[in-house]
Amino acid sequence: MSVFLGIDLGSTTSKAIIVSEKGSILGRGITNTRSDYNVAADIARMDAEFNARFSMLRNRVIQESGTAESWNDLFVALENRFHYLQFERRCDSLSAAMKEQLTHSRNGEELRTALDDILLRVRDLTRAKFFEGRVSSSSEFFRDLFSAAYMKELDGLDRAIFDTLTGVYDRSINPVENQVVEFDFKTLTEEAISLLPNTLANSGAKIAKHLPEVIAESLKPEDYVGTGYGRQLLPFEKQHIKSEILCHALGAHCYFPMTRTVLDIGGQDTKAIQVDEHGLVTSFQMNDRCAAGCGRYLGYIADEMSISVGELGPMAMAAERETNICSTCTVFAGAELREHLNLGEKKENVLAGLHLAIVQRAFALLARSGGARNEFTFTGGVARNKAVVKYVSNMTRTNYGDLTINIHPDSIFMGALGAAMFCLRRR
Amino acid sequence: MSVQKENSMVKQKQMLADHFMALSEAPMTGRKVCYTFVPGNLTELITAFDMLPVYPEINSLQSGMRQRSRDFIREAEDAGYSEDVCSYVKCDIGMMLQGNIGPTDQQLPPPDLLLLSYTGCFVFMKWFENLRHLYPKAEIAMLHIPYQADGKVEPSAIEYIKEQLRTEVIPKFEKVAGRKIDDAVLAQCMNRSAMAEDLLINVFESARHRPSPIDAYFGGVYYIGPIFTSFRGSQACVEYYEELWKEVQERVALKLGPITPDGTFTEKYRLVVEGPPNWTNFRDFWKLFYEHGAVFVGSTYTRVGGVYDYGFRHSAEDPLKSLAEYCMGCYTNRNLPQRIDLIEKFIKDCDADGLVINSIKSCNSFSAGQLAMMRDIEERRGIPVGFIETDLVDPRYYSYSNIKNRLDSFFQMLEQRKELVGKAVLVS
Amino acid sequence: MTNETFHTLGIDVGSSYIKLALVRYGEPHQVIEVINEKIRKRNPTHVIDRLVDELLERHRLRYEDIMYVASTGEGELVSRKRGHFYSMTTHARGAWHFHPQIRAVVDLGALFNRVISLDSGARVSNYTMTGQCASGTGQFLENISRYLGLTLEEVGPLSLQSKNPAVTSGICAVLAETDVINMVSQGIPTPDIIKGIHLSIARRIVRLMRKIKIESPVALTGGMAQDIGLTEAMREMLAEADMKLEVFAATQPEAAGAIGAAIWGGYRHCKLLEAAA
Amino acid sequence: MPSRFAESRSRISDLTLDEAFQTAKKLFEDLSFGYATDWKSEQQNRRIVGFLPIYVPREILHALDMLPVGLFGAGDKIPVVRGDAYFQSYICHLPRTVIEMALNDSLKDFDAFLFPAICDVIRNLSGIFQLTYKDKLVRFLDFPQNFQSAVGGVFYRHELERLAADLGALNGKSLSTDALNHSIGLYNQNRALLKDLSNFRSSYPHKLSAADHYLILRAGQVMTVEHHNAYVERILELLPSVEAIEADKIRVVVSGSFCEQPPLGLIRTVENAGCYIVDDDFQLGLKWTEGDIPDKTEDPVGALVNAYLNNSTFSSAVYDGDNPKEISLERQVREHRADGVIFCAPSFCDPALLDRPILEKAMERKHIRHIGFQYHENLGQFHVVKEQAGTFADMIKLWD
Ligand SMILES: Nc1ncnc2c1ncn2[C@@H]1O[C@H](COP(=O)(O)OP(=O)(O)O)[C@@H](O)[C@H]1O
Ligand SMILES: Nc1ncnc2c1ncn2[C@@H]1O[C@H](COP(=O)(O)OP(=O)(O)O)[C@@H](O)[C@H]1O
Ligand code: SF4
Ligand code: SF4
Ligand code: SF4
Repeated sequence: MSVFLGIDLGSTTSKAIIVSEKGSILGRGITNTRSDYNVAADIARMDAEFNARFSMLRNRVIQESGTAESWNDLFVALENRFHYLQFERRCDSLSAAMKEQLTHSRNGEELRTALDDILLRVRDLTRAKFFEGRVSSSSEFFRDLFSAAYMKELDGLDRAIFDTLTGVYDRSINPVENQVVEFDFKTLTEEAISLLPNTLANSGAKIAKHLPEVIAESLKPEDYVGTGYGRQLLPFEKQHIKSEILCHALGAHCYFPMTRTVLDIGGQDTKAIQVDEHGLVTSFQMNDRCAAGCGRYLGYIADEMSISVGELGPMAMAAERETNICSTCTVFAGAELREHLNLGEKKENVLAGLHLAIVQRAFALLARSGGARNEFTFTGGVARNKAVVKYVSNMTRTNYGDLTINIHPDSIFMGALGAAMFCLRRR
Repeated sequence: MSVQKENSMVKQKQMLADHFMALSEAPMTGRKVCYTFVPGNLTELITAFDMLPVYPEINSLQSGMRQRSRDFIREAEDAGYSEDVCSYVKCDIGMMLQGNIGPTDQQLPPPDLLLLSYTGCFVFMKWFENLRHLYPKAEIAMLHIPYQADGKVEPSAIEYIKEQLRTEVIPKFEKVAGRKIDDAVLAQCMNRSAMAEDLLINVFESARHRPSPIDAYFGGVYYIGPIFTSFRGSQACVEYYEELWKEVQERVALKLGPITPDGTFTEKYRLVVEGPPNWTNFRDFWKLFYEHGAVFVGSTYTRVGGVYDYGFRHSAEDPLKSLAEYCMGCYTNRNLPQRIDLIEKFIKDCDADGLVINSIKSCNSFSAGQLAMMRDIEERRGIPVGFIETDLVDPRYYSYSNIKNRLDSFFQMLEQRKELVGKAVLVS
Repeated sequence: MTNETFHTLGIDVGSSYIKLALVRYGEPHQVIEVINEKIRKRNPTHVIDRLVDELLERHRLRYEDIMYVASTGEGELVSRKRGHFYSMTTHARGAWHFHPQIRAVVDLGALFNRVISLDSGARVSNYTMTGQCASGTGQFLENISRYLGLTLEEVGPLSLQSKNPAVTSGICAVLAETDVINMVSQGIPTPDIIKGIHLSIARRIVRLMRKIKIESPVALTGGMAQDIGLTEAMREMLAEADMKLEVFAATQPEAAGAIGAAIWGGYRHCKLLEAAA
Repeated sequence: MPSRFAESRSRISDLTLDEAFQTAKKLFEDLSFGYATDWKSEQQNRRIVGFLPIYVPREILHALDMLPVGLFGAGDKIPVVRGDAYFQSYICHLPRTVIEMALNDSLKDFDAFLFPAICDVIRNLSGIFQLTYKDKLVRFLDFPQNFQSAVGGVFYRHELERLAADLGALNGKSLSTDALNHSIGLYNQNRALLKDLSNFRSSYPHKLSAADHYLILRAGQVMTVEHHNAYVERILELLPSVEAIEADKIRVVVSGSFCEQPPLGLIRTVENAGCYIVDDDFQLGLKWTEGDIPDKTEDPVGALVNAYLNNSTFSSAVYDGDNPKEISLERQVREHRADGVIFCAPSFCDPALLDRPILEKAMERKHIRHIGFQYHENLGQFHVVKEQAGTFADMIKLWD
């Protein structure tokens, strides 16, 4: 089987997609972008490969048994355990690095014991989270999971220990995150199977039976294309790098063939792209190097309010009206936010105003690229924000009439899919 | 690699050197100096009074190419000129504030006459108001050229221009020159201008060949040098275009592309371009296209000093009327629908694959409305349009990575289109 | 003029810090105490009120003992004030108080940078300030130091250790995070990163300084003036731009606005007395 | 048909000052131009003609039974969505909101649009309107920069006659001498009233804020001239009895805001920061002609032409060969006993910004204090303006 790989190295997240020669998606992988782009790309690719093997495994199992229903839950449980095991391995490296840091510390021994304790609990906590299916694989990565649990554990500790242990983490996470940890699919899967509840042991055995066939399949891509913000830094040759604009357009076209306009709001840039019926770009606009109007704007606001980006949207949805935000600059908007709150304005309203502001800026860009046409596809990490989606829908309706608006839960993969499809198109 | 030089190029270089020599000697020879602008310039008239023209825009352009503009612009901004305004003005004023050392490192003489013939741009007027304060001794002649707002030339506008020439411009010339106009010289100039114009149009229209023997933008800006500035109406100018036309015909016969600084060139994409080029990074800018095998087969910028594509030629029959018509017809004095028509004509005549718009931050005259033009062309012709933003001479507004990013996508758009058309995937 | 002395109070409400200065007015004016407190997401009005009360108590003063309470910065937030002076007037005066030889003041605040030129009598003759973009301001520096895990006090000394400053372009105060992470990942030593950032901030400030004609010597005020790395970077950028200006950080730079306000308050108080007499 | 704005036209004599300001504010904020559409619907053959800054000979429109409506952008009252699609970031803001209004159908009842020759942006905007409104009259109006009546005058007369003919074709009217004389008389009266108002404001700046003054003028860009005359007259009646104390503020002339208009918030901020604006060029078109135009002649078009050539005020859009603008500005400062000049121009406005160095130098020669800043019509943050204007006031108050 020939497979093709597309990689989208975004400023926040790195995505990979593997497609078959017929263009169907075999596997998706995602991770957070980190300072070493190669590592980010590699992990995303590996993740996509695992994802692909799991689908193969599932297909075979289902084919054999004939029923799909019961297997789905089982595979979810299995994949969760699989991901947990990856977490555990990475946790090991991080723990080692952290302890290494402590060796030079004056009261190192004492701290190490405290740390050991904490790490154990972090692991337990995260295991439970994985096993109960409470981890969203497309937006919570090792770094987020670990730091969430770790910080929670540190919370009650006294000041001095707290400071040392946060420092230890801060200094260790970057180097560790930038190491590639090789995983063996077979070993990990077998281990995951063994972690299944006893009641499922039988089914586990059925799955294990197919493992050898599945790992025998080669997933080495016949061709690959990299795109995204960091594409120039990938060690790829020129013909393996494509502009993110074209990839996003083609990806959107593959998900929604009727798409004529794509709006992508990512972490560091916003793109408005017009596409023709073949998925070819006819025009586009991209914003400049200014955080006003892209995902980081919201991220910054979330920091100002000490909440997570995920909470912003729901909070803004609860607003009665949108406070008028005068500043364009992200930093000034942050100051304005504080002013409004001090004057007694409700935080929901101010947030709504900030959300509206970002959408208005995106729409100005959209207009410059030629406006929204039917069908209109909205993608990028910010498309996960419900309040943004609301304003995008409203503004589309008032300015461009009743268009079909596509927002796919998977649409974060559009750039990667487009990149993969490029390989197919040029065969 | 050594740069290939053709006879026409050598000739042009010599013409310029002679001109600047004459300028630097003007204080000795007593020849009078007239500052004026390229669009709607009255070179024939200036020659008929045996004066020497100086074009502030050309000075700015040259300063940009010689990497002096950053300094000059800074000088002007220090003197109170806003960051927001046209950089040509600032570059020129900065140069004057620093001693008026021209492109050949010789000092330029101050003007005896400021001929404000302002065609197609209001900034020209402001520019001269500022120059007037810098050169309080110069005589000033104002020639107002109405806009072709409705897509045609009103007879009243021609009358108006003629009257201004008769009652304002020529008397000022006569005052400065200290003598009457030489009608015979004027007539001769007008006739020679027409000859050169015929040849220039031949050169431009040669871009219809495949491969195109010329680059109508990066080469074009050199081709228009003599005719748009100090030399139109001179014998040397006619000879330059005869030489150039000969060279172009040779390349057509040999099926050769344009001469480039990097030698041979294989044509892959044929493009039309709207807007002036960037001067501070001219070579860099050219390379961005050259690397992709793109040749420009049509450009609007090379029409700022006169549009000859629709048949207008200078004529000795009624010289003032002819000059008036010339002024009215320059590219930026035409309304947006007319500008779109011209672009469409280039695209059709030369069978172009795409349009590039280089939107210049400085130049509202060109830039305001380009996005609407872009949309109209896309609709009319269904070809990809690449939109980039640079500046004429302000290096702060030339962002290589930004342009490259946009152009990469644009060329990939073109490539995809070619590939798909080639594979007949496009179902129509 | 009376040769009596009396107390005045200057309150400078910034976007991240609140500064108070208690001054004994009367030749020579004497700065009794300055306070500099970070707002930290609290309501500034409350912080101001508390700080004023504490300050008065410490010096055993009643509110009525203060002849003139002058606000500057975001003065609207100060309820118990007698008059308001604008930041450029007060920063100039505050710096001039300690350094009467200066001919210009550059105020480096949290959101804005200001350039003020003075004549020999502390009269403001011209000025300009930044507006729409926070790149190159104190908040920018705060963000960068946070991304690097440093305190503001550490930043300056580290910058001075740099041998090979990183090259940065004009970067956004928010997106700089990515650039900084990139630099860290390329193994660029922290001092070089900081120095690169300092140079980029300095470049912006120098560009602002070009906007009006100023003469030497130049005193730096505002919170960022406490950053010796930035001062050094400014000297380098000035040299590069061929601007022969001597710059140095003013005494108590962060409180220059508050001190200036207190002094101007005293001046107005005398004027008003004269007018009443 | 019940009309929303008819009342404001009939009830003038018992209007209170507050109500008068309310009316102006309502007109200012009404971006669907209800006043104009109401007026048009009252009689057949009425037409609405939108015009861009700064000056058009409204007398001609009035004589043809048309309502001239000034299109001065939309400030911050509408978000610009599609307008940005037409203008790059380095072009001033005004054309964006104008095109936005065109695209969101606010201008659908307009019958014609006039684009006076003042700069390349407005000029090219006329082209965009030609492409957008293929079925409406879109006219660019060239003003002569030659001021000889035999040269520029002949040309301008031709332009005006052509304009009158093209407009007249819209409602089948032609320009009559009597009607035009009558219109000229009404606009003479209007300018005289506005002059009185401006003098009042200059003498008692505390009794009428610059922002209210501005709104009264802005109303003149929408109201019929008859209405506006009565309206301003009424306000002039009421103003002297306003009770207010003059504050300790400096007096400034604002220069450079002739086209794209500063936001109201900016005008207020400048005054709150201690600067009474005693004269300005905000609504320059209304005061374009200095003095009266003869209104009892055989040749009223000729009278308009002469007024343009000889009695125009100064502005960045007109060549000032024989009439240097720096001298006019100095005169303005003297006449209004101003302490200084605030150069306050739209960002990216070539005409205003290229004049600034000339004007600044002239002010320095005369030891007139000045500061300068730039704005755009939808500016929402006035922090910088406040500080700059405040420091300016501090400077003059503490030392001068
Ligand atoms: N769960 C979420 N809820 C709301 N916003 C989110 C969520 N996840 C990510 N985002 C937003 O999406 C942005 C990242 O978008 P992404 O498309 O991944 O960017 P890039 O392609 O540049 O990496 C973040 O800055 C954040 O604002
Ligand atoms: N110790 C310090 N060293 C260096 N910089 C500092 C220090 N303390 C504060 N700063 C900088 O000063 C800025 C605050 O300056 P300040 O003049 O108080 O601003 P504002 O008056 O606008 O609030 C902060 O954003 C920070 O960058
Ligand atoms: S305006 Fe604000 S968000 Fe934009 S580049 Fe500047 S600092 Fe960044
Ligand atoms: S605006 Fe354009 S046409 Fe006008 S002077 Fe500047 S560069 Fe030349
Ligand atoms: S604001 Fe200035 S540049 Fe803009 S349209 Fe008006 S005159 Fe032209």
